[in-house]
Amino acid sequence: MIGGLEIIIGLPLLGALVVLLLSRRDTVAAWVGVAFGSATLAGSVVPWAATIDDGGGYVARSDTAWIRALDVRWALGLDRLSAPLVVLTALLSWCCLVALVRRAPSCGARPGLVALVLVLESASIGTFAALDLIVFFVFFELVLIPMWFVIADWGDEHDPVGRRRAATRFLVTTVTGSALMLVGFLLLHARTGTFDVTELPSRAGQIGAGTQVLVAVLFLLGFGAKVPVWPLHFWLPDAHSKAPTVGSVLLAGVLLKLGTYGLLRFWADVPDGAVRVAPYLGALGVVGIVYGALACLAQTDLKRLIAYSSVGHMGFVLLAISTLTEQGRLAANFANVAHGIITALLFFVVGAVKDRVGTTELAGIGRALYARAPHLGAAFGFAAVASLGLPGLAGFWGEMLSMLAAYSPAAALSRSTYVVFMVVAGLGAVLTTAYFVVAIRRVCQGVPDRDAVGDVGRDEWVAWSPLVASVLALGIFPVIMLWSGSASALAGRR
Amino acid sequence: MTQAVDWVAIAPPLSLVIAALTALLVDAAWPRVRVLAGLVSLTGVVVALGFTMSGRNEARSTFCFADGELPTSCSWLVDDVTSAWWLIMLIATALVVLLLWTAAVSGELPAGELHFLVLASAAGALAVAAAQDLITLLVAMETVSLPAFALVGLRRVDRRGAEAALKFFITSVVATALSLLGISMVYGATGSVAAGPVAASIASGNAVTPVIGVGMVLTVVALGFKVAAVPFQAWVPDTYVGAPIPVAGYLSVVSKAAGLAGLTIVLVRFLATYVDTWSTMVGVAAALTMTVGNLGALRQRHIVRLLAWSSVAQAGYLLVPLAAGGLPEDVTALQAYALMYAVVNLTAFAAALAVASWGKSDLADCMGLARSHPWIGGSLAFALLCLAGLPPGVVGLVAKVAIFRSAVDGDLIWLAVIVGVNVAIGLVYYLRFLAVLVQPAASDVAGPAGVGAHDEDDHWAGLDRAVPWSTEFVVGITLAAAVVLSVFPGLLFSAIS
Amino acid sequence: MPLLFPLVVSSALFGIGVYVVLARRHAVLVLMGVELMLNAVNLNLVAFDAWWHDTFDSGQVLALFVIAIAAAEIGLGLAIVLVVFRTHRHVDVDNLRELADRDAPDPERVAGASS
Amino acid sequence: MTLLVLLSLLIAAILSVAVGHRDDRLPPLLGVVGAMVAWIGSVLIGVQQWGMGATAASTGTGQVATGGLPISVTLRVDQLSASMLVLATSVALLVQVYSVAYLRGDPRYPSYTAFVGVFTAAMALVVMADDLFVLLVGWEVMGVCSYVLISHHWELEPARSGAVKAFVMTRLGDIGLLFGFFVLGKAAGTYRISEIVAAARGGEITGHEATAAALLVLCGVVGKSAQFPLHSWLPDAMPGPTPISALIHAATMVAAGVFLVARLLPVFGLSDVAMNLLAAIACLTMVGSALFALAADDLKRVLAWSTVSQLAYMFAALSLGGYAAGVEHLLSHGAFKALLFLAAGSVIHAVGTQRLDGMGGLRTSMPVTFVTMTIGFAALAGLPPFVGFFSKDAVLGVAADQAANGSAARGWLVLVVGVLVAGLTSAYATRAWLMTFFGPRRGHATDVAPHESSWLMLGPMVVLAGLSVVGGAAVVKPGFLGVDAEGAHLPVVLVSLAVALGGAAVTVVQWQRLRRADPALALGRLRPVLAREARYDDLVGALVVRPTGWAARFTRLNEEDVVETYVGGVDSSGQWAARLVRWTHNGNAQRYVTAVVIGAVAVAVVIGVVGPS
Amino acid sequence: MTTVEVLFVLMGVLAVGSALLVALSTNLVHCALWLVVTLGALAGCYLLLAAEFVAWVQVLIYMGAVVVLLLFALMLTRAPIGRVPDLDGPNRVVAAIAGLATTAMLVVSFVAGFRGTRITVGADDIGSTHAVGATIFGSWVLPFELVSVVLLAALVGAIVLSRRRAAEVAD
Repeated sequence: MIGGLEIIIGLPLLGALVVLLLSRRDTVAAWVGVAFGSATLAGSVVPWAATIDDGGGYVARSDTAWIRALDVRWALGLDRLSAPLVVLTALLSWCCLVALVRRAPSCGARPGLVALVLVLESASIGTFAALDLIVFFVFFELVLIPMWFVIADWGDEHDPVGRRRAATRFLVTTVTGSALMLVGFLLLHARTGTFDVTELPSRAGQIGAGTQVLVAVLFLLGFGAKVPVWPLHFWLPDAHSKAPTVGSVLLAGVLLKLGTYGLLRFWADVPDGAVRVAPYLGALGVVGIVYGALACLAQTDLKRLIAYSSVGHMGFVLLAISTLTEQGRLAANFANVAHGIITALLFFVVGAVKDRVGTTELAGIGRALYARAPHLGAAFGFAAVASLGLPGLAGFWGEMLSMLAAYSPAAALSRSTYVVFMVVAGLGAVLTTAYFVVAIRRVCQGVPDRDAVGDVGRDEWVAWSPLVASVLALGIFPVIMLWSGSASALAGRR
Repeated sequence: MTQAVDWVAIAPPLSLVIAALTALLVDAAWPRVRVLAGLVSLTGVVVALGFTMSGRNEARSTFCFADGELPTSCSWLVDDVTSAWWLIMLIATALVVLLLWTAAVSGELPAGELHFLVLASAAGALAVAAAQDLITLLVAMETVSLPAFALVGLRRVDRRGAEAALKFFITSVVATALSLLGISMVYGATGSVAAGPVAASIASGNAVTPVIGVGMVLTVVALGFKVAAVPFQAWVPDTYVGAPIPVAGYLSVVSKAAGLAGLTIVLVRFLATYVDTWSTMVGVAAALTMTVGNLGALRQRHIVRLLAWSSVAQAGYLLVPLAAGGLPEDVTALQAYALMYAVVNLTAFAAALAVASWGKSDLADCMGLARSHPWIGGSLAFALLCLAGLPPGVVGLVAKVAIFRSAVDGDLIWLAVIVGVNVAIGLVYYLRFLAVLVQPAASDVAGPAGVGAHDEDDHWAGLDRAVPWSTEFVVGITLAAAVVLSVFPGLLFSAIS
Repeated sequence: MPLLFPLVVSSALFGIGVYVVLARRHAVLVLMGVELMLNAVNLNLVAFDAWWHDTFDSGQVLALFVIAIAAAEIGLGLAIVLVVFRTHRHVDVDNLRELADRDAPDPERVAGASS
Repeated sequence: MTLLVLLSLLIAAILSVAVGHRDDRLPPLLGVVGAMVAWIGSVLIGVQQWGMGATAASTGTGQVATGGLPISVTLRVDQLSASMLVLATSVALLVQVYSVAYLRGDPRYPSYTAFVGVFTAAMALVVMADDLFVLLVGWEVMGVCSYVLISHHWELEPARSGAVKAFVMTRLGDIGLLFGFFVLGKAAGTYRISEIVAAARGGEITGHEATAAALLVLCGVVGKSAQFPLHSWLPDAMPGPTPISALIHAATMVAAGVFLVARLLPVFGLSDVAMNLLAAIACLTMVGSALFALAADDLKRVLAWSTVSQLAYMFAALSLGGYAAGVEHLLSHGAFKALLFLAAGSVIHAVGTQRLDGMGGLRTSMPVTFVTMTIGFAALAGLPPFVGFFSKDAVLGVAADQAANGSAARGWLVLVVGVLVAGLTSAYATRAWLMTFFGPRRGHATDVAPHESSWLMLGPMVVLAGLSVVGGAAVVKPGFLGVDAEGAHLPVVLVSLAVALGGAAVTVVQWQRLRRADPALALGRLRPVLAREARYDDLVGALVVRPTGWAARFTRLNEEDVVETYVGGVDSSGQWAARLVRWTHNGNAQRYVTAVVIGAVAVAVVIGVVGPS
Repeated sequence: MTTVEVLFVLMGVLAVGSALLVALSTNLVHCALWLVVTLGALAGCYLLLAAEFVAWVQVLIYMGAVVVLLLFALMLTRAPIGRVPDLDGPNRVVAAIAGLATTAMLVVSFVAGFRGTRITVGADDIGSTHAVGATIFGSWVLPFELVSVVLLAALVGAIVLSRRRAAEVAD
């Protein structure tokens, strides 16, 4: 059975194959990639629109037996939780593909990278669309190898050993986590007898409290390694700073979301366990917010700075998830999308800076980007301001709603604890402001101390403008994701 | 009271034995037509495979002995589990025969004896999977081992082959001796060597303790040795490196499968009552095996040695379903994993053979292999991914899922977690290998794309003798199988059940 | 006769066999050690057979098979020893180290070097 | 109409950025036209609200789901917002016109005028919002616009650091504001301001909740309106272009804080704690900033501190429930402070420095500036008949009322401090006036003789001066803003006027005594302390900024050393374990056999001892 | 103690004693000869346990064939006839511990399991050639056939390993 989602998942894969076949013809391959990316993006909007029309259930479902012996079904479908993330994935992949058309990667051949981006896109969409735990797991793992190649073979051209180490570290950490996650999935299956995502929440009653806690912890560790939750973040800065631009974009914009999406989706299956573990997740999230902000404040490398800022932003998402309320779920989902777009834009801009000056070290970039490349500086300023959560831009709603959710967490959770979390998160937001304005001051402002560099090219504008537009659109019209039905749809999960 | 023989039940091993003898005789009769022996043995394997497939779905037992007082017990039982093992073993044997093809045809190795030994050993492996009493089991194990000793040492002029054969031989016979001691103790404690009576004796509490416990442990030594479980793994790297590569592949798959089949029989059919005890024992062994295997592989540079250590680690994973209690679902998981492992591991060994045919053995020699020889290098890369259990090697992933599921369903969460950590450790070296395979040559980094390809050809120039067609064929069909199974992992399970 | 008599003898023989296998360097001596171990097993089997009055004579039959297998092992083993002697000019078991796992790996070389 | 105001400004801003680079003349034109349209719209709204007696009108029905209470995207215009709107757009229009001359030839004009437009629109959004979060959007957009505009001259270090300081400090307060909104929403069951106010009036919000909400909102207000303890960013924001200072100080940004308290006064009214705190903050800020103004040696800084001080008056009035007085003073202050800044800009434009010791004797060379600024200073000092006199009087009147009957302590505090600061105000106003326009030309400033500015700059000043003169009549008009203004309290008026005159007189005397040198020298050893603003920045630096820096450096070290060490440790321990495994496989077959035997025996012993029995 | 028991103890002591000499002798050929003694003593034990057929097979195959093979092997590997000082590897201590541990474990478990158990020998003709032959071909056909495969494989293996091929001869 070939449903709409199979097409959306299959198109990029097919594209990857075609690109590889065309690999002798560099530019053609890149254009073919864009074509497939565009088709996928267009296709991804359809189910998203359908989720809005639909009553809140799953759309574009397909369900066939896949591995009978393991009770695994090839089940796909999207709901209001996953559909926006699919669109996000398609959008960011499209931007990456467009960005590759005119600018070849600094090392490694272009067609390979284009193909890998397409594979990553396909796998990520598959992860979001999977309605069977094992199918989810397969797609979840499918993301890894392409990303490993992206970092290890197309990464920082000055440091082949370091980029491979960073890639392997990323992979090993995530795989360890995903193995734990798999154990959690299998425990769920052992107790409920199904891998069906749509069925599981209603069967939570069949799981004993102790198992629920265990599963919740396993999910916390498993997805936490991916998100990454605070003490498990050690792989992130390296991976980002060694990855090529498109790698960073997809890593931050899509891959991290797999973790938060997983927590959002699957903690609902073990409500009693989640209640026990949630305060710890909230605490880790809040620690991540402050820790990430502090790490950024003293950071001297722009890419690492953005990487650490992701730790902080993901902290907000985690805080929202840990409230276990519909409000929190909505907030987390919004923050997911917003962070994806904004951080992607930041990485694109920093990548552009790196293309021009050859480094992301603050000292190497020099000052006064506003003077040396006004549009580039302005783009960085815009992305930074969006990232620090300015109301009217996308980042605000996620952060605000997260804190709002923390203000009234689920009844079973200690409200005073969460109010403390909220306050600390708020202080973290102030620190976030601080490090971004300090970074702007350091990079964009000041007296030009070296030559002007090429400003943003037309191709770059083409790649970035959807992101800028999305940041504005989501900021000014948050109803795109926060319409009155979106909350009730998420409520349907439980 | 002569035993009735059900010829259908013993047809597959029998056809192997007949093919083995025929190959020997044919080669003796027409020594110049070396290809004959290979054809004969391949035919034998295919016939055996045919018998196996046609005999599925119905359990047959034969060589039964009844004595009125005791319940009837049989030495030979062919059920679904046995058929599945046979399937795995026969497929692997066919692949090994193909891998040995060129060596036999070129006269590098004596064709008739070579095929005779392989098939004799494989017949033993089949017998292990069907054996229902300890005597048959032990003799069958020896049928697997003895020809294997000879196979390992077959390259007689090779110092390393001789050394490997001696090491393999000594460790193996000591393990066999320990196993025999264990069998004697089980016999002493229960008064029987057949599955039914032994199990009944243990279940009724009549078995003499602690003799039965010690006997149980010692009995599985030879099986653990075949599986390469810690602490019986030490021979593996040395032997694999010294043996002809197809033989190493044989040892890592067929011989290991025989060990697992025997282990399953001993634990499930004989010692079911002690499941709590041996499940912990096997669980600890599994954890140690995969850890030691992965650590051993972590810093390897020699291709075959790396594969050897990796096969030790894989043995650890393979033990997990047994640790989970060896229930029918667990055995299914075990066999699914074993089938996957058989296919992709032989891909890897076939690729190693191809590389070795260029006179290379070091990881560094494989630099850029996936680019210069996409067929071999790509297959090897895919096989490594399957072994690592990462998509696109979905079949490996699904097999690992089955393993994990066994552990979780058997309430061995700790073991599942250890497996998870080990999968991650394993990644490190699989990926290192993978990275070497796909690494562009230095010139490719510097120059524009497309120019590098020529330089790589130079890189391999002079050593680029054609890979034997049989090796390429094996690579091809195993890769195809792995890819198909990756898309339809359900086939993996339907193949064995 | 107490069953323990043969069992203790076999235990002692097995232990001695173990010692011989582990301590003796000469491959042929190692094979002798293996023979000792197998014979110890046989004694066990025969003793248990006598004790159980086994209708199927499992113990004795197995003992016979063990003897046969031992002969086969010795035959093949000696052939291997001869091959080793032919290639190494000695048969000291603990002195066969060519296959030892000792090549010092250098990950950098694997990862970074061009050929 | 409400949308017209917002959209005209935003569209002008977008166009300015988009096409402004094509032609130098476009951005100024766009800025002025946008502001003009917005102003016309505002005036129409104002006419509807005041003149035609229209009731408050809401527009917009959009809702944003939050999973809890929805956010309503609703605008609502009442008399207060209409007044604020007119004030904001008027000042913005004047500033846009003024900037045409002031920033002529500036390459960053497009973005400058765009941000001024967005800034104004954000303020308009704040005053028109009927939902807390919509208000917050405007509130924070203002913050970022002020950040950008303050750092307009980003090649200058003070501009950069002033902008950072302004943004971070206000944002710190804003977090409190955000939490305050959470509390309010939860307490009232809605985020709509009109409904919250109704709920507060109807007693549906408990005192407890009101206190929490009010205190948290106060954080934001204190940050935005530069009250103690978040007051120090405003003077440091002075490196921004002077028209921006006018905009920030007169009609937007800092006014938003006062506006918000006025809006939510019913909520504040439920909490004595909040009101007391507000009064205390106001009084402390009032005195402190007046003193700092007295000693500051930078003209714009004097004006900045005067803003802080005047805002404190407004808060003082609000803390006594004096809604009308507070708003009146806000409006009148808007007029004269805009005037003062624009005039100061004119001066600075002429002499090329902001420092008082670079000015002097300018009354002859810049007559129009001199006259208008004199009016401004007079209004600031609260001298009749200028607008400042009336509004300040209203504030003191409320205080006197409350002192007489009502919250006596709070009333007396505000009254005494207010009167005292009236004297200080007139003293520093006089000082600045004298130092700018009288005496000899000081310093080493430009060789070029100062000259009067262009009429593009003078025009707005004249308009504002006119307003400052006649505005008094408007603000005391009964029924203004729908509240009955109180009649003047003659004794209070007389006393405060006397004190003000006294302050001015003392200053003049000192000026003469010191031979036309800085009268602040008379403060003696107090002067350096005040000039350094009581070392508040050093205190904040020691208590907040530096510890944060340490924490950040510590975090980074932790990442680079500790975390890296542990991760690397896992790495290398794996490598060592691998070495160990390899070492045990040394090729000695007997060792392998030993492992087999000992392993088997050991397991057998274990099983034999503990095993199946 | 019956005569049988006394004889068995003697045989056992002989077997163990000569086995010890196999383990400790420094002369390779002596080792082989002591092994013969051990095997012979064991054959005696089998007889005493009424395993007649096993005993004769032991004598024929072990003492007759295996030991001869071993001696041939010693000659072919040009083993020194006299004393060899370094016949034991450095592993001796560990080996001794392992051997003792094995014995101890076995003895302990046997004693714990079979203390006081007695064998009654000679009541039936269990160990006779006829009886054993009947059971082998009645009940154990399958392993018997498998053993034939093993033996054949060993034979072929031994031949293929030992045969010198033309190429090697040419070397």
